[in-house]
Order: sequence, then structure tokens, then C-alpha cells
Amino acid sequence: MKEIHVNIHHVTRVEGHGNIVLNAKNGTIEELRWEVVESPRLFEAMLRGRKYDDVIIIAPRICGICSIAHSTCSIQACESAFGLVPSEQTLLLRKILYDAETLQSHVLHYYFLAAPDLLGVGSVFPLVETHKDVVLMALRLKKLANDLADIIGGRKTHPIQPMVGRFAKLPKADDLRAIQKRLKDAMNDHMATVELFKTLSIPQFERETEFIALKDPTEYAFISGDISSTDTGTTPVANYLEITNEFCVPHSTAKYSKHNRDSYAVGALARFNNNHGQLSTTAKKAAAELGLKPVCHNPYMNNVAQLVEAIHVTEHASDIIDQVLARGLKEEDNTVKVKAGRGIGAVEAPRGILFHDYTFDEQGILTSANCVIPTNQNHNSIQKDFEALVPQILDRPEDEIKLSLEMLVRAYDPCISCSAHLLDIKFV
Amino acid sequence: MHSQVIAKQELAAFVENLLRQGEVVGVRRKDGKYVFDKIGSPGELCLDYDVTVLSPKEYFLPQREAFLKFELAEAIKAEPITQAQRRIILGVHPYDIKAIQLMDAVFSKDNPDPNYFRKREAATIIGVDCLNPSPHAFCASVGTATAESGFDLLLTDIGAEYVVAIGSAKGEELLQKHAKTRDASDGDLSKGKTARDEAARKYQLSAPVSLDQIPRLLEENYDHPLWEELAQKCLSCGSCTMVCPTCVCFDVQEDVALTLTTGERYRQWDSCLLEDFAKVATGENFRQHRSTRLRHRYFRKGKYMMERFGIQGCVGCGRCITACLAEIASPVDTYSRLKGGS
Amino acid sequence: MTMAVSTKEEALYLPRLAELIKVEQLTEREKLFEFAFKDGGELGHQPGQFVEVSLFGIGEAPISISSSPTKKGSFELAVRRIGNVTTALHQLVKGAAVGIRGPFGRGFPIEPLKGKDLLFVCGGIGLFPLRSLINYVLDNRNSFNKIIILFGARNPKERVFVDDLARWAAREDVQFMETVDVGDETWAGHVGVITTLFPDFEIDPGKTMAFIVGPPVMYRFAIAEAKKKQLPDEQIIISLERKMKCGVGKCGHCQINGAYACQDGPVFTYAEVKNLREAL
Amino acid sequence: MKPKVAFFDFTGCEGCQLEAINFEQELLDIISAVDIVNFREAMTERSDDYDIAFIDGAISTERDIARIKEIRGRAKILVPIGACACIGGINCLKNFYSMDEALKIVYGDDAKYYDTIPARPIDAVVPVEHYVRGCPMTQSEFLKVVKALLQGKRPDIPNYPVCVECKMAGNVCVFEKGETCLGPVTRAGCGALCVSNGRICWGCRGLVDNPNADSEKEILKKHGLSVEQVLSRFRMFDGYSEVAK
Repeated sequence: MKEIHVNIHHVTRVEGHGNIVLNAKNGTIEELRWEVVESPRLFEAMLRGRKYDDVIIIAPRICGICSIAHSTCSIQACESAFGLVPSEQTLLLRKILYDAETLQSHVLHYYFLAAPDLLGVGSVFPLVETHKDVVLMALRLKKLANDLADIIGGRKTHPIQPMVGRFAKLPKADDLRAIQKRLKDAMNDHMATVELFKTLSIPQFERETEFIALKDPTEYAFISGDISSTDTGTTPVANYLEITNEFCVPHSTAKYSKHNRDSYAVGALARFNNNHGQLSTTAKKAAAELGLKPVCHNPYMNNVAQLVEAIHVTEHASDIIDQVLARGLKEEDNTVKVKAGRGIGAVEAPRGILFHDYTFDEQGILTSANCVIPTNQNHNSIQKDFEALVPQILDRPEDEIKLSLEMLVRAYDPCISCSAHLLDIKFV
Repeated sequence: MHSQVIAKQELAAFVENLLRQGEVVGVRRKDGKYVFDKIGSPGELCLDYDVTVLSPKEYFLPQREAFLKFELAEAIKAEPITQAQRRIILGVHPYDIKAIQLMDAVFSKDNPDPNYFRKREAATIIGVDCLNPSPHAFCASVGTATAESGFDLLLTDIGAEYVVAIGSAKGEELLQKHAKTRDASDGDLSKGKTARDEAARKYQLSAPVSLDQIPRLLEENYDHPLWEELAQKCLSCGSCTMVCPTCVCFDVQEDVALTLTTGERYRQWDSCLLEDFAKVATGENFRQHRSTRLRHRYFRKGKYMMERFGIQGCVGCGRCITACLAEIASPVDTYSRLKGGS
Repeated sequence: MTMAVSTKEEALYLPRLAELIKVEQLTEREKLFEFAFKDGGELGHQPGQFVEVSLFGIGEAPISISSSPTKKGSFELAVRRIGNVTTALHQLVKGAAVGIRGPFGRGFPIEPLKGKDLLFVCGGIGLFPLRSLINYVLDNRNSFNKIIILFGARNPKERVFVDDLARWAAREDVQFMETVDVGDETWAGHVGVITTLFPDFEIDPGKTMAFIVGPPVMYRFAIAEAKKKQLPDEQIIISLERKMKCGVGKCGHCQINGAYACQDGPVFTYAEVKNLREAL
Repeated sequence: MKPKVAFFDFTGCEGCQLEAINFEQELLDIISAVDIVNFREAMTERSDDYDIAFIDGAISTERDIARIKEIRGRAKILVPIGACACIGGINCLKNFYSMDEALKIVYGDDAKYYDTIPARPIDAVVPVEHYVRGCPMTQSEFLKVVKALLQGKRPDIPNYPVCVECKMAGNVCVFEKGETCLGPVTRAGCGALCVSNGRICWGCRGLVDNPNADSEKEILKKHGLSVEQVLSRFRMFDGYSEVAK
């Protein structure tokens, strides 16, 4: 029998550095590991001693790709600590900004990072020659999402305008109207993407697991609600530690999580599995056309769930713009009154549920922080998927095994640079 | 030319009409201060402001302006870009009008600058007398609190109405076509004068020496230790010159498309306070020390411009005093200290 | 405000296209470029003036003109490779097109020199602008009286326009002296900075015009030597290098106190410069 | 012959690599002007044959040092992109804590397996040719540098403070609004983006060549910051610089 050695150093087309190790002899798996090798950045150390308004600038630098999620989560944690309830206008703008990031991140992921696998190439670059229309469409959608983030957040990566309690600068109504038109036009590109996805063959693999996401009775949750599990129902955000149960593993600089089972999954698929009923009509229809049905246990289908969500947030952003325009934009003077205490923020980053947990002193200076990153929560699920998948494919050629494993990692859209940054430090 | 009087509510109608003619730039509020900006309705306009963050110089010398475009594909082709947008600039204070007159002199001397003059010709200037001077302004002491020329129209607030001084045929035509006015009586004119006289008394700062003495004061103190003292604090940030209505130095740069087949040459605001301003390609810097750059600014304002163009280089608007975080850019303070020490 | 802008003025910042017709390597860092206008026209310069050379897409740089106005149909620019534009210029080959604006600035006086004794003090690439005047003067040799040319280079490898130097040295009607700061095995001539040549000649301060062009550090010393020979300030003429962006007295970079090097200079008399504290 | 371009990431958030893909039409132009041969975040292929290497992230492990030296050995032109690579960025915040102690608290006896050293910018380890600054890197500056490299010229990167661009933008000075910022000593090139968007300058683009940092510190103190707060300002992005010590 053959020996199989898969050692993928720094998996490509993912955020951050992760390795895949597989050694098998005569059909027996001797070693099979998902390793996270990012340099620890000791983020909580960086945040400690900083005033809250610095914290919301530093914390998003955990991750460039989901900086809006970190920014929003960080701001929410501050607001929760200070007992500050932001205005309706601020919440609406936050939602639009959030839709922008979800759209940007999802489009980037399924077109630039995942699609090359499905189209049999190493990156998006050769697709410029072979699939120019598709690339132009992807670029158009990405630009739309980026421009939307620019208008509301001041910048697409590491937003400038979101602040505790308010936005530093309000968008112009004309800009909102113009981008709303583009959001509506983008539905054509989304539909074309759905048609394209129908032609791709998504690997068939299932492993029953628990899916965790935020859940809000009023809408498909991204920045509000309680924690929801497909196994155990809802838990208040305040009790998030009961869900995340982080633990260390020797081969990883990131922490791992488990809840009801030996692993759980977060992300687009987890949100879909928990909240599919609240998707927009078009998004629901796209899901049905693409064969995505709750509860879906195929991790490769996460990309399909991302597409469904991209459609949803495009429509959602347009609806919220209507609300904002109807209300009219007003300058808000929201002086922040700091107080000592602990606050927790919870949002759905593109890759899954994210928590920032801060404690401040009476001057608004951070004394301790804990951030639980979606990818950390998925690491264990990736490992368990490996363990379930490899025996099923061990008879295939080594390259094929390698690709299947890489694609699986990519399907999770892991943000490793994020996850390894958050080593929670208990200061003595 | 004779003056007219326009009622305040008629002024709004006048502005409405002007907006129908094309672009109108006026003074509006921003973050508790005032700025020149495109306006969309008369309601946005503030005519009783103290001072704007930037002067209207950007409408003649934009912050960044492409003036040459070229193609590099096969045969090189280059052509100038000098087009200008027709524009009415409304609410210019007399000191800024004087600054524009100085710009006219700078850009016309020896080699008339086509980019400047295209914009200048396309602009109509409607001034307004400054009746609420900024606490940092010292216009009354340098003769720039009022203006007799350099505008097409000039408004003076006399309560329920404005006196409108007509400064050009263009201004007169604009008023005739688009505004409901009446002839100004002697009484109106005297009300206008009273308003200006009262405003002149409101200035909190005044230059410690008369205009004609400044060049000598500077020349005698070229090596004064004050320059080095101020340079210790100077950030070389260029803020004083960016906000200055008479600072017109520019840098020239080039931009090309990624394909390297087309490009443009543009100029953008520069400042003699910046470290690299006088540095040549060999690395030689002809004003390497902060003190020499700082001194050059004062000399250019107080002496060189007067000598070269016959017009004072500082119009007393006080924007530099406001902009300088190190609190060393004030001509009033600096002249006082030089005077005290000489 | 009305001010008609003529077609000529419309083109203030528009370069004329010129073709590179000859390139000659002068030293490791310096090349001589000969250009002819594509429209067939002349540059029409005076010695001492400069042009703004455009390499479209790279930028524009002020370069002094090295050829004499007596040379027709083309003009020469000698250029040291130092910045973006000059580096790109050095990569050009015959047939390439550049843009030229100018000539700009005040050149060397010509008429007042007639019948005078002339002293040229050229330090290194200070010869680049002076060569224009020297060749003009030699082309009209009868109009001038005694001619002394001093040339100093840092070392023998940095001597520029060696053919011209040889030609001047060979002329009976020119007193030519040369030195290098530091010699080498190829060098049998005078060694020492350029001011060490001053004791070796005499001038009549009443009727001599001196032209001094060289690196910034040279001026003070060379002028002091000229003053020792009793030359009045008005008869000492220098050319100053400054950053020149627009070339037409607008951008402000070349100001030397109140003077604009691109308009009032680059050529100045020492009498003028004495009142410009930033000049030397 | 198109130049071969590689991207490498060290310790950072990868936002700068994201900004490199976050071009739209320009991305196609970039792809046609250069051969991208190595870009882990975006492509599977990897090549060790490249002319220009763009580096994202700071150096924060011994492994990083060896790796950047290897890249330097191969690249003709090395360009750090973003605050982490250019000045160390927020990574250097950790330098003000005891590394060993922090690690021990987290990992206990396993601390020795975790390779971490005080964070530093790329040019603290190897020489670099140009910089694309900002957090995230300023996209227009990235394009400027790419074009300059294609043209074989030195890019014209500002050596003046953000104040210049902030004034040009017509902003009301943050100090006038009762806040404070690092604009007067921070290298421009961002168009004063943060102030134009209603915030302050945190100094993510690093200092100008000869900043008058003493004067800036005095000004910050005069506007109410304690000595500790002044340093803390500089440490946010530029903790590696002398000014922050």
C-alpha cells in the first residue's frame, strides 16, 4: 500500500498562515492536523491601558478583511460597558456599513479565494483571460461594496467614521441615492452568479455538527440578537463564555472552542442554518435554486450560503437606505459618558460570530479584554471535518486529497491572522 | 460707479437667479467655522461670517490642477489644459479681494499664467464688507478692511438692506438682469460707511508698525535671534502658508496611467516652510534650516512682494495666527518683537 | 478683471517637441545631448539661459544650455545624471523626443563685453553654462580683448568637454589654465583647487569681466580671489543654481531672498548678489 | 519584459494585501503591467523568482528575520507596504510589555515554544528601496510606487506633514474642535483622510524626515495631554520610533 504525506505549509488564498499535516501508511492515518502558525500578536496586551476611543481604533487592526466587524463589535462592547444606547440613525448606518463588509468579504471569498478551485486554476488572475466577464462582474460587485463602505465608514478597510455612540461624519443623501441605484442594479450580477454557481460541482461531504450564530427576532441577524445554536436554542450574549469554552491545543497559536458536541461551526452556513426564514425573498429563492436547505451539514456549501447572504445584504442595504433617507440625516452630538464596568459586543463577522469583551475603569481605560474570533471557533470543526473526510478519500491520488483538504479549509474562509492575534492574557 | 440698495429678502431671490446661471460658490458653515463651498440654495449662505478656513484662492489656483496632458503611445503628443468653469464667488471679504489683486499681479508679471487667468476671467466676485472681524484679524491696521476695487459687486449690510457697490460693468449687468434694487441715497451710503467704521473699531489686533515700515524693520533684523527662537517651535507643517490668501507657490508633478501611455502634469500648492521646498536633485538644500524657511515666509509677506509687485504680501486676515499650533506665525507678534528688539 | 491671454501665453507651460539627434558621453555621470526642434525652429537663446526639459511621464528639469547661439539648427545640453528626469534622459537614444520650454532667465551680458578682457572661472560642471558663452566669444574672437579660461575638476576623470579644453589650450589667443583637486597617474598638470591658479595670471581690473560658475562651495573663494585682483563687484558675474519648477517666475521655488533665479537670474553680478543674503 | 512581483506577509492584519486586491479597474491594469508570481492571500502558485517584493506586516519572530533576509536576497526591489511593515505599526504596542512574562501567563511552561521578539519594521532588519505607508496602506501611494517602478523612477512621496493636505482639504483643525492629533509631524500622502472624515490623525503613516517632535509634544501637553498620554499617542502606530520612547 502507498504512503501519503501531505504537508501544506501556509495554505494559500486564506487570511493568515495555516498548515495542513497528513501522514498515512497502508490506509492508516498516523498524523492529521490543522495547524495555525500565525505569530502571536498579543492583542489584549496592546489594548490594555488604552482609552476606549483608542481601543476602537486598535481592535479592528486585528483583521484587515473583517475590520468593520471588529470595529462594530468593539464599539458595541464599549457602549455596553458604558450603558450607552446609540440612536436609531446610528444603528441604521451601522447596518448599512455592515452589509457593505459582508458583501465585500463574501464576493472576495467566493470569487477570488474559492472559485479558482472550482474552475481548476490557481488564482483569480488567469481568469482575467478565460472568464473575463466573470472577473469584471466580481470586480463590479466588490467595488460596489467598497464604495458603500467608503460612503458610510470613510474607508473600506479599517473604517474611520464609526465611533462609540455615533458616526463622526454622516453620508450625503445624494451619495446614498446614487449607491442605492447601484445596489439595485447589482441584483443582475447576483443572479448571473447564481447561474454560474449552478454549473459548479460542490464536493459532496457531510458531517453532522452544531451550528452557532446570532439570532434576532426582527431580522436576519448580523449585529444584534442572542446566541443561537442548532442544538440547544438561544443563550444571552452575556453568557457567551458558556458557548465558546476556549481551550489551547499544543500545535496551534490560536485557541479552539467547543460547546454541545466536540466541535461547532460558525459562519455563513451557521447563520443560514439558524436564520434562513428571515432571508429576503430573492435570497431564499437563490438558496432553493442552489440546493441549499437547512440544516445543511456540508461545509463546502458555506460558499453557497455566502452567495445567498450576499443577495440578502444587497437588498437589505437598499431597504435601510430608504429608511435613512425617509428619516433624514441629522448631526448627532453624542457625548460619551464613561463609567467603570464590563461590556460585551457580539456581531456576525463574515466568517461567523465574534465577541469582544472589555472591562474599563472609571476613566474609560481598558483594564482587560477578551476577544473570541469566529475562526478560532471553527478551527476545531475544520479538524473534525478532516478526521471525517480523510478516511473517505484516502484511496484517491495524493494531489486530489491535498486539494480536497485545502478546499475544505478555504470553504470555512478562515481568518487565521485574526484568530491567532487573540490570546487572552490574564494580567496579574 | 453708482451704488444700489437691495433688500435682504431680494438678495435671496438674486442668489436664486444666480444659481440658475451656473455655479455659485458662497460661504457656509462647517464644524462651527466657515468655508467657501458650492452652494445649492440661498439658505446655505452666511454673509455675516468672520473669516473662512481657506481663502477663495483655490478657485483661481486650485489645490491640485492638471495643466498639461500627454500621450506617450507612439508619437508623443502634449497639449495644455486651460479650460475654466464659469463661477460666481459670493461673500468675499475685502482682505481676500486685496489678496486676489496680489495674485493677479503675481500671475500677470512677465509671463501671464493662462491657467490662472482663464479662471480669473470666468469668475465674478461679489464681495461683502466684513462687519464682524475675526479675533485674529488686523485688517484695519494694514488697510485691507475695505476695498474700493477688485470686485464686481460689493455688499455692505446696513440692517434690513445691503448697499451694493458696483465695481465693474459685469457686476452692473448681473445686478440689472437678476436683482430688484433701488438707487442708493446719500443716507444709504452713509449708513454703509458707518457700518464699516464701526467694524474697523472691532479689530482686536493691529500691526505694530505701518505698512511702509515693515520692509525696513525686517531688513534690519535679518539676523535677529528671534528667527531661531521661533524655529525651535516651528513644526514646518506649512499650515500658515496653506491658509494664507497670498501664498501662491506651487509644486509641479507628473502622473501617468498604469499603462504608461497617457498622463498629465499638474501643479499643487506648495509651501516655503516645508523642508524640501528649496532642495535640488543633488541634495543641496538652499533653505535647510527651519529658521531660514520661517524667516523667508515673513520676508516674502512683509518685504519681497511689496518690492516686486508693489502690493503688500500680508492682508491681515489672521488665518495664519489661527492655523499655527505652535503660536509663532503671527505677523503682529513677530513684528512687535522685532520692533522691541531693534 | 479682463486680461486677454494670447496664443503664446496659452502655451506658457506647453513644451515644444525636440528630437535627440546626438548623444556623447562626457564622463561616467555626464552626457552631452544635441537636440533639434521638430518644428525646425531655433531655440534663440543667450548664453547663460536655461531650458526646462520634459520627459513626459517622468517630469521636467531645468538644464542650462551648453551650446553657443552661433550654432544654428540645433542646441546642446550637458547633463549630469542625478534625479528622475536626468536619469531618464541618460537612457534616451538618438531619435527620442523630449519637450523643451524656454529659453528662460537672464543670460550672460554680451554687448557690454565687447572690447573687454574676459576671465572665465569654471569649476567642474560649472563649465556647462559657461561653455555657451566661451564658444560664442571664441566664435566672435575679434570683438573681445584678452581671454583667460580657468578650468578645475575634482579629478582627471571628472573633466568635462575635454575636446573643447584641448582646443582652447591650443589657441594662441587664449590663456588657458587647468587644475584638478586630486591627481592620478594619468595627470601631469596642475594639482590644487581652482583658486590656486589665481597667482599665475594677471588682469587689468579696469577692463576685465570675470565669469565664475561652479559648485556652491566654490563661489565664496573664487570671488575672494577676484576681489584680491581689484575687480569691482559689477564686473564679477556668476550663475546660481536653484530649484526651478515653472521657470517663469510663478512657483516660488527658486527665490533667493526677493529675487527669482529663473527671472532675475540665473546670472547675477556680484554687486547684485551681495544684497541677496541667501545667494552664496 | 514585465517585472515579476511577489507579495509576502509577516505579522499584521493582512489589510494591506487586501487593499492590493481591492482595486477594481486598476487591478486589471496592474495584472497586465506586471507578472504576479507570489501572492499567498490570492493565489496558489509560488515562485522564488521575482524582481519586486511587496512586504506586508512587521517582523515579530526570529523566523521572520530569517525569512525577510531570504526575500531580500532574491528581490531587486523591496517595498514594505502598510504601517506594520514600514514603521512597525500597532504590533509595537506589545514592545512596551515584558514579552516573557506575557507569554508565560498565556502559555505557562510551553512559553518556550512560542517564538516572539519585540516587533519591528522591515527596514530595521534589511534595507528597503521604497515605502507604501498607512494603516491600511494608502492605495493611491501603492499605485504611485508601482508606476514609478515601471518607469524606473523614484516615486515622489511627500516629506511634509498631514497638515498640508488637511489644510488643502479645507478641514477645520482638530485642535480648534478641542481635540488633538499627530498631523503636524506625520508624513502626508493620505489626503488627511481621517480628519476629512471627522476624526483625528493617529500618525499611521509615520513621521516626516525631520519632525519637530519636541514642539509637537509641547503642543499636545498644552492641549491637555499628560506626558504619558503624549507618548501613548506616538506609540499607537509608531512605537518603534525614538519619538515614542
